[in-house]
Amino acid sequence: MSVEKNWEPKIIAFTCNWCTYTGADLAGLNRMKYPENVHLVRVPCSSRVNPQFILRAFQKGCDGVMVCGCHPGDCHYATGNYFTRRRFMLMKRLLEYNGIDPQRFQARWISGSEAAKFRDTMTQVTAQIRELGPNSKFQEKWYQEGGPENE
Amino acid sequence: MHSINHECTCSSNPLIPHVCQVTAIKQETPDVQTYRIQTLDGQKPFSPMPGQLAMISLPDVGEAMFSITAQGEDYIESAIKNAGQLTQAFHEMTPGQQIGVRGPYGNHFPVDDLKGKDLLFIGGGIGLAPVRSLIRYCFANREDFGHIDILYGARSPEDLVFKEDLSLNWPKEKDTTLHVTVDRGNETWEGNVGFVPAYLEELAFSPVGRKVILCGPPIMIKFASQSLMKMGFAKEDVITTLEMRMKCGIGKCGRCNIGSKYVCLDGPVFTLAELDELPDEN
Amino acid sequence: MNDTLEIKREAQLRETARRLLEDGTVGYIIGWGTTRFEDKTAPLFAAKPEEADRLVWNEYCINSLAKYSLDDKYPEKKIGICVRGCDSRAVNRLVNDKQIERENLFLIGMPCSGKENSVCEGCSHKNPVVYDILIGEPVEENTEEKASAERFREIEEFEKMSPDERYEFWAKQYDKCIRCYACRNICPACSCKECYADQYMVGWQGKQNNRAESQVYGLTRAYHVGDRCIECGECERVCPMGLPIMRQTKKMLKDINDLFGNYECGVESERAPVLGEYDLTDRDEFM
Amino acid sequence: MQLDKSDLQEALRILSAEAGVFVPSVVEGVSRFALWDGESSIDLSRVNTELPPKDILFPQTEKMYSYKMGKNIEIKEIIDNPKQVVFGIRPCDVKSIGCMDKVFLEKTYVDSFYAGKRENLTVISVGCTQTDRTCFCDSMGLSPSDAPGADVMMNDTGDTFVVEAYTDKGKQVMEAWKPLLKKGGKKPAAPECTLKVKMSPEISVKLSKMFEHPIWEEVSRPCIGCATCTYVCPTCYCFDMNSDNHSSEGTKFRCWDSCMFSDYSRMAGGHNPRPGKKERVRNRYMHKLSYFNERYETSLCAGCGRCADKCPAHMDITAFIDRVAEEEMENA
Repeated sequence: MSVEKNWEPKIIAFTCNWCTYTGADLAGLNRMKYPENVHLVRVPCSSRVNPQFILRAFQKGCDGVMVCGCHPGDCHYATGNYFTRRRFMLMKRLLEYNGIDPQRFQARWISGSEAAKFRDTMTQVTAQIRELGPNSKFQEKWYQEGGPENE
Repeated sequence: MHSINHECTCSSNPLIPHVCQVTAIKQETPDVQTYRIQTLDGQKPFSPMPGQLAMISLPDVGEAMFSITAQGEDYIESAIKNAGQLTQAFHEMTPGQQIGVRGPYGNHFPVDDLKGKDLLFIGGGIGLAPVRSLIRYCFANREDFGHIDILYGARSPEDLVFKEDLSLNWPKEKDTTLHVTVDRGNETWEGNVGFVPAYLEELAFSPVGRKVILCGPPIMIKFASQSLMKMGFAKEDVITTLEMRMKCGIGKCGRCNIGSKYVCLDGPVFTLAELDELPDEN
Repeated sequence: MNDTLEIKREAQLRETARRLLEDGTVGYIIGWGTTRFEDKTAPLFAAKPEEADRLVWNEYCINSLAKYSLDDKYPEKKIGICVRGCDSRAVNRLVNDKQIERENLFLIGMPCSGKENSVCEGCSHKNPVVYDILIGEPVEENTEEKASAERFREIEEFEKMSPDERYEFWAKQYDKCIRCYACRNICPACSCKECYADQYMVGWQGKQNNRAESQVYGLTRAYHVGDRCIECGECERVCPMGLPIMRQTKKMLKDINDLFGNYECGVESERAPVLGEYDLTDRDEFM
Repeated sequence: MQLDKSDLQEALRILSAEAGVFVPSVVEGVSRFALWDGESSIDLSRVNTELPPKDILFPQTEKMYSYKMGKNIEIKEIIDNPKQVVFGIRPCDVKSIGCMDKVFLEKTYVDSFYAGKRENLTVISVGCTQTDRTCFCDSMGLSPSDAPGADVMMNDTGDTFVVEAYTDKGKQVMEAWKPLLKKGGKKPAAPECTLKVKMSPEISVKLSKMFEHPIWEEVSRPCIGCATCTYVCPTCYCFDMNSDNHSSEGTKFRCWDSCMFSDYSRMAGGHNPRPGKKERVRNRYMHKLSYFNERYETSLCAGCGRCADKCPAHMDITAFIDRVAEEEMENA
């Protein structure tokens, strides 16, 4: 697939309410800038993220997907992100096994005070995805054929 | 089973809905609304016979079969209970909303067989909706029919549908008696309290020269039928409507069959005698 | 396969089954029976002592039987089930997943030296891992070397391909999928009362059959059962389109073994699935 | 008339100038009818393809109309009825098309999507020279070497096909093939199915009285509730209608559905008239062997044997028919 002229990567980041989302908030308060390609979806805990969300996101036109939560040990619900860690270690490998580029799916720990880390991570991931170009793997035909610009 | 009304104003493809609009919405009960449906140029979408059905859709949400509860010169009406994703979306509509409509589908009440007879309508809950079209038909052709009794029950006074008809319009009609009952009353309720089958036996209608039109939840139909049999009604004289999951509405997609009959095409109106011929599956 | 030994085992099975039905130990026995075709057997439900003689035991006794116990969760009497190694692991799977009560089952252990099924090649448990009565003598297990060499051989091969090759391979496979859900319905790890894939109104899964939807279905299923897969190979056997479904679940198992230590499902009677627990010392590869 | 086998490619090439030609072939290891590209091999070695040809007329997913939501709803019908030819279809599958014709073209409503495709389809049947062990079409009243519903009937005599046109569409094909056809040729004797099933009109009537019979409990027990039998069946036509929604616009499609699925007959509110496998297996077998006969005066089973071949639990409709036949003798 040739890269369209005005293509911009579309990235979804599932962010935990207590850490990463707060971190994003702090980044905002501090007037830090991060790429508008990243769309945040706030979840109560990173372990709320059903691995199917990732599949569905790729299917529905995302070029990259992230799951972000508290650092292990800091989970608001004590143990949630330990499950997250296991879950997405396996999910990441399964996706790669099915041909997805490792950089298209990433998990990161970003705490509520790490506004700079939030900004840097999002900037870095966006740059990586931009480098990779549009994703068509797992994507619905409708998006492959141009999506909303179909008409 | 009765003849089928073919009149259809949609495109020649029976599976493609015709875009119509909802021109008025009336809140019947907390979870039932009646929608007045007209074509975009203010016409009647089609002229159904009493008891026929319409497929109504919001294309992005879904499509389902509903009974047509009334019709006028330039409109049809359908009363819909909020029970699932699609009906929830209907309940969020405001007048002017466009919807997809196709129909009319199914057979209809055998109006010719009912002429000259006394009629007993039995409805439970939203089950008054399909018979309402026939009740209105009878009042419009009042001379053709004998005495009319309407026995209607709902869970509570708030759940009674078509309140205006029940309290104002229908009691005024000639030779008509209304019997309304609720499962649970409240402080202001002065009418009967009790289930429909029990009230039916209490009222002790004579089967002579009388036809019954029965519609409601399956459990009510079951017990009301038993009561009617006890009272001496013949199965040929009790008419009811069935409900099955439907998708196409035109007897193709398969799922609404009971034995070799399709409810969407050969039904939904059956006499108890006709149902006896079919496998017991609904 | 030692034929005389297996013929003897069949006779013993029938005798035991008759006795169990006669003395009322079990209400009925789920085993294998004949069909019109010599090389096919079908699940048989024997309820009367005289039906015990219809049970067969041969290299075509291929269907997994444990999941039929889900049809009768509250039986009046125990359900007798013939279990090979894989079936016994399926029973453990269902018990572990709180789908059935072990007390409701009477397990008739059938040592199995392999069936007309390629998955039997690297079998690691030819003898049932749990049973109430064992029919005949245990058979010799595959050596650990053979079983473990066989277990992930295909996966390792496949991993050597490039990402695009792998994607193309799977895309072509999912193009074939007709979404009959046979893989799901036969699987002892697929025991949800209502599968997400049947909840079309919720929007997890579209009902249209196309590559993207089938990919989502295939991966979701693989992931959902991956840490609970007992490697019986039934999904692959029943697939009418011949998709190599095990290659997805086995990938999960391989990674689990690499990351969290030796792991085989359904071998122990009580073991939480890997994704249902955690360890503070798990590798932390996400930064 | 006769067509040399060596001229078959040329014959198909002539047809493919005007229409998409579907031939039995093996695609990614699955035997099915696929669009012929002029070169790919035509696999007539199998008696029946694994997947039935029904998707040519009734695709597994078929777009019906597109819509745009908003203040005004726009609905646009999607019409896709290319000229098509299916070559090498066996008599049982031709009969199956006949069954679908009855469903989609008769009884009050004509299904436009099907009708459009059907009108543009030419059916060229090739009779069987051998039968599979699961074949039982001659027990269902068909002949392995003759398909009365085909447009063109061809039979293999070794080096040539004996060709006969049955309809006007068929005559057009013969006309196009004129340069290749030779006079003469004798139709070979029909092979006989080895599997004999005790099917008869009486079975259908008998079944209609067996709705409450304990047999259903027993025959349904091995069923795992998947859709394999219905999706490999050439006559199963049940479908679902759903939308593929992208925010405010999308397409409404219909897709194969299976009476074996739990959500098939479940109503809003959760009530299901066919809640378990007993009811679902009963509905399927009854539909095939009794209900359909009652409604359309022919059986909905053509005897292709695909379901018996592919069932994961090795359930077998032929064994069921024979069971019912026996049941009859016991009760007599």
